[in-house]
Parts: sequence; C-alpha cells; structure tokens
Amino acid sequence: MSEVRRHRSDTRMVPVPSYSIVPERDVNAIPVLETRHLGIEFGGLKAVDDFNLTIGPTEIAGLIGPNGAGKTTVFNLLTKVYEPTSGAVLFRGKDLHGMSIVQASRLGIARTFQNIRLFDRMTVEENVRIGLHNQIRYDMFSGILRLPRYWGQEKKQHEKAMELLSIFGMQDLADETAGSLPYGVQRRLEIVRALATDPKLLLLDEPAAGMNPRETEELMENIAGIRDRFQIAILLIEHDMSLVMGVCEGICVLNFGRVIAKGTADEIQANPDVIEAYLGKKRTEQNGREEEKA
Amino acid sequence: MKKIIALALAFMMIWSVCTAVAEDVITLKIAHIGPTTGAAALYGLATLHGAEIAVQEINEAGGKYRIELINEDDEHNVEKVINAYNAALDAGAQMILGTTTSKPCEAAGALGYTDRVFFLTPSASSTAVIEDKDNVFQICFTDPNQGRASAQYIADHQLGTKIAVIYNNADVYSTGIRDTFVEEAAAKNLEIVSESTFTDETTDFTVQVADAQNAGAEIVFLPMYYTPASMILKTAADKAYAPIFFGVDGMDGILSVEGFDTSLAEGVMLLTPFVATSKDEKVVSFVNKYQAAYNEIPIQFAADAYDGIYILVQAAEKAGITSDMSPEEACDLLIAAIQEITVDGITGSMTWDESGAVTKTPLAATIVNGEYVFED
Amino acid sequence: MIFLDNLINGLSLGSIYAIIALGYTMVYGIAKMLNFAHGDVIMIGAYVAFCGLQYWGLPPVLAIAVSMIACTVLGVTIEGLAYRPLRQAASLAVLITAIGMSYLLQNTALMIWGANPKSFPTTFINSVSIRLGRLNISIATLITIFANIVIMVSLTLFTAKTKMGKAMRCVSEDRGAAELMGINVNRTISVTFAIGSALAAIAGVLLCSSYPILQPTTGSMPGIKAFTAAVFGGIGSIPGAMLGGVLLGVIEIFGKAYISTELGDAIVFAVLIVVLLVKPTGLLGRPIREKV
Amino acid sequence: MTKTKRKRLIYNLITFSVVIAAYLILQHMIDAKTITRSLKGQLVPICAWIVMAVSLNLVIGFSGELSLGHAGFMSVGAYTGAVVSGWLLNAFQMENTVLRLVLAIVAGGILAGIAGVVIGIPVLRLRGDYLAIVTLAFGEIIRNLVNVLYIGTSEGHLNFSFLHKNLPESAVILVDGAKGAVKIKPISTFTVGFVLILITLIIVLNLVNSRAGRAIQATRDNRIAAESMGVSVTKYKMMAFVTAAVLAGMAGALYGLNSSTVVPTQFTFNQSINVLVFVVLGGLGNVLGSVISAAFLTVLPEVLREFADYRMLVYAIVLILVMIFTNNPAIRSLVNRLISPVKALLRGRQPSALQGGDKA
Repeated sequence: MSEVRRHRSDTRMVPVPSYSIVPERDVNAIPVLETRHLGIEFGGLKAVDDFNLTIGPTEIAGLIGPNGAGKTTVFNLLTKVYEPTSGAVLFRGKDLHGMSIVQASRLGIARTFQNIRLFDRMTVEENVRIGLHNQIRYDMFSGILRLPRYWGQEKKQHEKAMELLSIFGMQDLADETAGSLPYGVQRRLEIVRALATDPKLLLLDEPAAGMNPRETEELMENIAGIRDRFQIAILLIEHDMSLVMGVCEGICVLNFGRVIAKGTADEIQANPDVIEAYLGKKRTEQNGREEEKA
Repeated sequence: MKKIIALALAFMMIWSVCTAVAEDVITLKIAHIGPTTGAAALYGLATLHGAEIAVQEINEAGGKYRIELINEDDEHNVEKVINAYNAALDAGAQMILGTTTSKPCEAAGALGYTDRVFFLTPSASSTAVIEDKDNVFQICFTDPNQGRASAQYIADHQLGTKIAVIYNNADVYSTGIRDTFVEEAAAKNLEIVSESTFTDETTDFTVQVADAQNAGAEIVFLPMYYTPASMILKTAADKAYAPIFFGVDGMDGILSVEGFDTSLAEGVMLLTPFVATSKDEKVVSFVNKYQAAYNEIPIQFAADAYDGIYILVQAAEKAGITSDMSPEEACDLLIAAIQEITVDGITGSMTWDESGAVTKTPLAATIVNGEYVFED
Repeated sequence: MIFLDNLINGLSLGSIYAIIALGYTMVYGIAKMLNFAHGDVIMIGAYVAFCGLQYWGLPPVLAIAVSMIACTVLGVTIEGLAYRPLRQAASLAVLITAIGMSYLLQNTALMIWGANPKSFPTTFINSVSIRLGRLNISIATLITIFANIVIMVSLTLFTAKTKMGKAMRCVSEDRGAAELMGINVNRTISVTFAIGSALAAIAGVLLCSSYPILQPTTGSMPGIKAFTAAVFGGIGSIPGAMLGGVLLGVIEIFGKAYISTELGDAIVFAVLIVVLLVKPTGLLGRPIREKV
Repeated sequence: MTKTKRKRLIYNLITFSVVIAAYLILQHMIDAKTITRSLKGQLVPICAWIVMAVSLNLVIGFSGELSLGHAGFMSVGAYTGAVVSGWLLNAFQMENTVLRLVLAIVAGGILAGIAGVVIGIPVLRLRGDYLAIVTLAFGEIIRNLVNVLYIGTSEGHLNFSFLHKNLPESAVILVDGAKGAVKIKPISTFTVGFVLILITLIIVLNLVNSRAGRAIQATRDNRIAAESMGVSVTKYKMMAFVTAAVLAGMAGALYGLNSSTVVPTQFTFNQSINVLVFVVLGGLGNVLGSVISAAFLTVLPEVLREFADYRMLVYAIVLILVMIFTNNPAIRSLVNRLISPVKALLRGRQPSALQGGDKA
C-alpha cells in the first residue's frame, strides 16, 4: 500500500506525460488504475507507447483519438489480452504483470467490446449469469448431482441476474437468445454482463456505436447512473463527442499510440494538438489503420 | 452377370422347393458370411463367388440336395459380424459357411458356440477361431501349421540359413504364421537376421526391404496376403535385391493381379493347397466356370469356399440333416459327421478331428515364367 | 550408405505426400474447407491412368493427361454439386459432406473396378535404376522428387504472377472483400479445385508408380498423411505443404528404420503434435491473432 | 419458473421419456420373444454408440471443439474393460457378471478419463482445425500403441509387456497385440447399457444446465468474452473434454464386453468419423438428436442389408443430400417454415442443427 502511495506521489510530481487526470475529489484516494510508461510493439511497430494514465476509484474517464490511434489496444493491454512489451499496469496497487485475462477479470476489471461479443446462442439471462460466474459459485458435481447447493446458488444467480437486468429495464428479455436482440440492446446487455462480474473498473469500448441520438442520451444517463449506483470507475472509448464531453470527468487523447493531451472536456476542446489530430486526416487515416490491424 | 446368376439361383430355389415335395429333396439353408464390402471385400467376394459356383453345380446336378445360399456382409468388422450372423439366422440359415476372415470368425463362432450353430470357415485360419469351440471347423491350414511347415521346408531343402521376416503386425493371420515360423526356425538352426513389420495402411516398404537387404538375408519369408507381397517384390526389384522370397497360401493370387508384372515374382516359392493354373481336372473346371461368371481368376479363398459347400453337403448327408431342422438340432449332428468324412476337394484331400483343424497336405510351388511349377 | 538410402526413400515418399498436401492446402487456403475426399480423387486418378495404360493402351504421357482431365472434371463437379450449395454453411457441415463424398467415391470405385486390387503397370518408368556404389535409386523416385519441385515452383509462380493466382490469394485473404472487388469467388474456387484435382491425378500416378497396388481404399491413408503434412507445414501455405510433406516422409522412414517399424505411424503423429505445440499454426503457417 | 427453464425441462423430459419408452418396448419384445435376433444382437452396440454420440456432442456441440479421435477413448475403455473383467474372473473368480461388468465399465471410464487429461492438456492449447488434426493424431497413436500391447494375468497379478510379447508362461493372455483383447466372456447386457445411457443423459443434461455447463457454452460462443468474464477457458474446455472421454471409455467397456474379442482396427479414424456423423446429423448441442441419430444410423445399415453392395453407396448419397438440404440457406428456410412448429417442440431451446460450426 505504502509503495503505491509513493508511486502516486511520484507521478504527481513529474510533469506532463504522466500527469494525472484524477479530479480533485479523488486526489487522496488510492487510484483504481495506474499505468506507467505502458507500451506494446507489434513486429517493431509501436502501437502504444509511453502511455500513462491514472484513474480514481469513482471516476468516469474518456479515451479518445482518431481511428487507429491505439485506443482498443490500450483496453487490450489493461485487460491482459496483450502482454505489454514495456511499462506496467497497476490495478488497485497490484502489478498485473504476467497475469491472464481471467485473473485480471477476477481482480475486478470488466469490459465491453467494440465489435459486440455476446454469447450469441445463450439467452440474455445466461449471458448475465456468465458474468456472475465467479460471484455465485458451486462446483461441477453439485451441478451434475443436483445437490442442495445447486438449487440454492442457482436461485441466487437467477435473482441477481434479474436484478441487474431490471436496472436496465431488460427483465422482460431474459429468455431471448442474445444473438437475436437488436443492436442497441446487445450493447446494453454487454454492459449488464460486465457489471455482473462485480468490477471495480469498467471499460466500455464505443458503447454508443450504432445508437441513435435518443439512445445515446439514455446511455449517457446510464453511465453516470452506473457509477453512482455501483461506485466504480469507468473508462470509455467513444467517438461520439457529445457523449464524451457530457459524461467524462477527465479525458485522455491518443494519437499514433501516444498521449497527446489530457484534461477536462474544456481543456481538450481548446487544445491545438487535438484539433490537428482530428483534422489532419492525411496522416492519421493511413498510418492509423495499419496499427490497429497489427 | 451377377444378376443373371442371382436370377438363376432364385429360379432354381423356387424350382427346388416345388420339386421337394415330389422327390423328397432336401433343401439346405447355408449362410455365407464374409466381407463383401469395405477394405476386405476382396476376400469376402472371393468366398461368396466360390460358394455360388458350388451351389450352382449342386442345384443344377439335381441330386438329393438343393442349397439355398444366404449371403450376409460382415464388413470384416467384429461388431457387424454379429449383426450378419443374427440376420443369417433370422433368414433361416441352418449352418454357416464362414466367416471369411479370422477376427470376425472368432467373435461369431463364440456366439455360435453358445447358440449351438455349426460353422465351417473357408479361410479363417487363426487358432483362436477354433479354440474352446467345438462348433467351428476350418478348411484352410491353421496359421501355426503353415509357419511350422514353411520353416521345416526351408530347412529340409537347405534353401539358406539367413532369413528375414516381414509381417503385418496388425493382422492375425500374418502374426500367427510368423510366431510359429520363428519358433520352428530356431529349432532348425535357421538364423532370423531381420524382422520388420507393417500394417494394413502401409504403402511404403522400403525400410523393411532395406533392412533385410542390409542384414544379408538369403531368404525373405513373407507371411502375408498377396497385395502387400506384390509391393515388397516391387520394392526389392527397385533395389536390385534378389533373395528367395518364400510365401504362404495367402500369396496365391499374385499372378492374377491385373497389371502385375509377373517377372517380379520370378522364383518366388510358396506353400499352398490350391493354384488356379493347376492342370487338375476339377480345378480347371472350377476356374473356367468362375472366370465365365465373374471374369476373374479365382484365388485360394474362392476355392476354399467352393470346397466348403461340398463339405457341408457331404457332412449333412452323413448327419442326415433335413430341410426343417433348426440350426441347434443340426449343429451336434454336423460336428459328429464332419469328423467321419474325407472330402476330396480342389484344395486337396481333407479330414477333420475334434479340434476343428483340417488335415491336408500343402504343396510347395515355385513361380517360373509366370506360372506355378510344383515339386514332385 | 544405409542412411543415404533411407534419406532418398524418405524424400521420395515425402514428395508424394507433398503433392497430395498441395491439393489439400490450396483448397483449404481458398475455400476454407477440409476436403476429405481429396485422397479419393487421387485413387480415381490412379484408376483412370491404370485404365489408360492397361485397357486402352495409351502411352504413359497420354494416360496421365487423360487422368488429369478426368480428375479435373471430377473435382470441379464435386465442388459444384456438393460444396457450392454449402458455401455459407458452417464448416462442420462441409466437412461431413466431404466425408460423404469420400465414401461415395470409394464405393463408386468398388462398383466400377471391383474389390480385387490392380497392380499399377510400372514398367514404363521402372525398368531402369541408377546405381551409385551400393546405392540404388529408381527412376520412379527421381521422377517423383523432380515432379514435386516442378509443381511447387510453378504453383508459387502461378499464385504470384497470374491474374487468377492473385484472385486466389485475394479470396483466401478475405472472401467478402474479394467479392466486392469484382472477383468471381465461385469461379476462383472452381479453378482451385480444378488445379488441386489435376495435382491429385499426378499424385495418384506417382503414388502407384512407387507403390503399385491399386484398390478403392488406396487413397485414404496417404490422404490422411498428406492432410497431416499440410497441417504440419502450416495449412494454407504452399511452401508449407511442400516442407511438411517432405519432412513427414523423411520422419516416417527414419522412424521406421531407426526406432521401430511397429510404431512408425505413431512416431509421425507424435512429431506432428510436438510441432503444433511449439508452433500452433504449423511450420510455415501465419500466426492467427484474433482481433479483439 | 421462467420460460427458458420450462422449455428445457420439457426438452429433458422428452429426452428421458423417449429413452425409457424405447427400453420398455424393446424389453417387452425380448420377454415376449417377438424381437428378431438381428435387432436383439444390436441392442448393446446401439447403447454404446448412443453414449459415444452424446459424449462427443458435449465436446463439439457444447464446447465447440472438433474432436476427430473420440474412438481412441472408446478403445481405451474397451481394452480396460476386457482386461479388468478377465482379471477379476481369473484372479478372483468373480462370477457375478453384473458386478464384473459394472466394475469394468467404471475402470474403463477412469482410464479413458486419464487418457483424456493427458491428451487434453496439449490439445486444448490449439484451436480449430489444428485441434481437430491433433485429436485425430492421438486417436491413431492410441491405436498404434494398443497394437503392440500384451497383457496377461497370472497368480492374481496383471502382467504387461510392450512391443514384444514377453509374458510368463503360466499367464492367461488377455490382450495379445494385433490379435486384440482375446477370449473375452461377453457379459454386457441391454439393461446395463440402458442404465449407462441414463447416467450419460443425467450427466450431460445436468452439466449443460449448470454453472459449469454455461461456462462451457460461453467458451464456445466467444472465447475472449468468456475469459473477460473471468471464465477459465482451458478449465472448462478440459472439463467437457475429460467428461466426454470418461463417458466414451464407459461406452467402450460396454461395447468391448459385448463380444468375445476386440481388435484395434475397430477403433480407427473412420469410427471417430462415424460418431461425428451421428452428432452432426442429430444436431449440435441437441442431446436427444444425438440419441436418435445414433440409434437410427446404427440400425439403418442393417435394415439396408438387402441392398448389399449398394448400401454404403446409398448411405454416402443420403449423407451428402441431408447435409445439403439442412444447410443450404434457401432450402433450409423453406423446410424451416414447414416444420417449425414440430421442431420448436422437439428442440426445446437447444440451438438448431448446424448453426454452431463457427468454431469447428
């Protein structure tokens, strides 16, 4: 613990690249996530480089940048889909080095995916129950032999799943097959499923993609609501600027795998580097694609 | 062609049934069981065709007996053979001519032992086929006998002392002959300088042949069927390796393989009770009929099954089997009868003891100019 | 000397596996399916060549050409009738269809040519063998190895240089995108099958020239081995199929020669497993990274 | 009770009723002696193949991995069963056939399970077609090894030798290399086979409708998402693989002890393919479908006996046509519209036949 504190005070003393975007009210809390000089190379190409970010326990942060800037790669680094080639990820003070996706999830990192990854052939409720996999447990033999523990835990799982679904008004869809749901509902289900894992940090990858303005607005409220209700930190990738600017307390801008700006919505909007990154399309479009592919 | 024969058979069956009442003709229901499809179809079809020729002869001759031949396919599979056996009995079979191959015969014979059903197998040669079962009799030599006889022949005729053995270690027939051959060879002071194996799926024999060649073997013993043997001969020819190749009865047929370069088999020796090129009158007649019907030269399996039908008829006569006897009733009578008869067939003169093994004399043949030449 | 002898035998066997594996790998690379019937196309090819040589008295070159044409027609027909309707279906459905096709070809061959094995006439290439000291190399072996190299080089050139070859690479990379780019996917896949099947005819002739017994089941085991070889080298990769095939042949021969003839096949498969554990997509296969 | 739960309960009830009803009818036919010998002889193999198909469905349909070596586990079970039964009889004079059979089946399951663990560890690190080819390779390796295995029993001990037959003179030979397991006393019965099917159904159906089973299906639908939810993919793929291996081993023991002999060539790659065909035709993830298709396709060739040589040809053509008709989108949507009410009732919520091949 004390070591972590030291880290944090260190970073706060170092200027720009590792500048924290934790808002004032979280200053004295232990950050839920801290990355230090995080980077990954794919065949010599630096997809993400010297990425430093600190997120407070109940902060809503945004990660934006042009297509192919490496945003999803950052998510993959945080959730251990990729092992970084440099730097470190500290989650609640714990170094994630060498951990698997599963271990990261068990520590409390949950995510949604840019290209929706539901369990298509399972029902909505079952999708949520998978989220509850490590929360409400019983072993294989209790399941096969239908021991009392099976019935008790199944009931708990069902109740918990329905509770979560009803928060998002999806309780009536519990028996539908996930793959047959409309796009927007699928996105919502992914969030419910992620929340079921009882995370401390929720990573949302383009949650508003494919949604209409009304749905987006609803989503914005939901995101704030989630933070308030579950008291967790949220980091989201989004292209919809109204959403990002509306809900995020801190924003980090990524281009070519490097952080080019950090700050509040107003600061970011005024930053000339950010404007150039978004308008100077020539560079970003071509090189960016390559990176994302790798 | 097959259809015509089937029709002819069907016609004769009807005819025989019709005349049965009038002339007190006895109809024997014999089931042939063997692999008529699948990888071993070659053997099953041979036994089936051989049996069909004999049935045709007997039914045409119009003697006291008529034969109704039931055919069931066992796919050379230990599970399917049980189905085939049961289907045969469901179809009313009184006795079984089969099964063609050893492992299925072992399984079906054991079931027949409990059910009391008489089995006469044309070509299943492993000892396990007749062991602990009084109801199964063989027409061909048992594998151990062949192995022993081969080693004795090699020693008696002083063909050489350095011997290589190549055998199919996934095949009962091949391993069965090999085991006693090696045993007997040791007793006769023959030296086994190289031993190598292959399986049913093997296509490449270069290693096995090279091993024999490098060990300086003068004789290569090939206890196997003619298919792999022909590939070994080819491989040896490629390597300019020309020892004496010594085969067993399964080797018969090698000369009639379509497209086979018979010069490769020049000098090959084998012990066999039947050769299709024999000048024996009965053999010539059988081969001609077979060729006319199936456009093929019969292999030993066909000859065995042909004899098998005659053996069954002769035994049935001795035992006094009637048309309406159940397989259970016929079984013990046939067991007793077959031990008392001597049958002169195209595969030699045969007698049986209670073990179920046949006694007959193998002939040693050498292939010269693409034909068998017999000693003495 | 024994070592050299084994090496040459291994190369010869491996070359045959390689040519069969090329057929597997091309079809897999482009149509993304395991064509289990490929081994049986080889068998049909060998039978047709056999008929050409034995019944119709054709000269060897013509017999091979007839066999190639027959196999090409067969391959394209199989693809059109059985596989094309399943283009959008799950790969398992296609796999089962291919297995059904394999049964169908084997049983059709059984109907046409009977169960009795045929001995492939080999005199036309077999009469001579080259002797180097104690080493004997048959012409069949040399032709096989040579043919393998020629086929591999021309296929590589074909896919790299020609328009159709490029179309094939496009389809293999991304079928949907290729379609959008105006490439006729169905035609490309048909051509792939045509080439694969023509290769199968050559493989059949070579296989039966070295191992002259021809039965309806002749193609199965070499087919499975070649499939293994294709995976071994990295399925979808042409040089991979070549490398996999040759290595597999050499390993098989060496395993039998120096370890045990009883366990020859087990050794081959064990090596395959070890290789895949170290390199999960085969020797020359491209690593798959799932995009998240 | 939720809709899904009710649907599944009905599905399970139908599955069990079909099996129990079939048993009662057949048992009645046996008692009344109206059953043909041919059908009676097939009962035990049918039970074994049903268990094989259902267990393979667990791997392919629920965990989404294509295994081409399932017959390998069956052979492990068959050999173990034969050896254990022979050993118990020779060394302990255990005459009670049912007890011997049950012990043999349990032993077959355990050994096949161990083989499943040993094979699963390397295999499940691979994906898709690579995984398939390695299971095929393992199946062939098992067959190769069994081919050179010799086991005998003397003075109450089991004697083993490998590659070369080297057993004591006095030993009663149980496994004799290429000759297979020999002199087995056939002790399998239809009733034990039926009980084994019930056990299999209970295990598989209860498993897939539990926490572990949902995890298994999650790894099938989306591996990365499952991991991100904290589901250990390897653990659950392994669970499905080993459970299937155990069941296959038990089926093998039942199958092996139904005949007086068992040979390695019975458990080739082709046999694995056969079981795969049962599973695919029955529907991936459809347990009842596996039961019916295994039973039907085992009996079918026997019914077609009259067609003799054309049998396999017909089988091949039917197989191809069925695959095309059930999987061509155009034909399928037409058929679906016609029979959807019936299908909905039969399937319960289980996914339709072949949608699930994306991982295969």
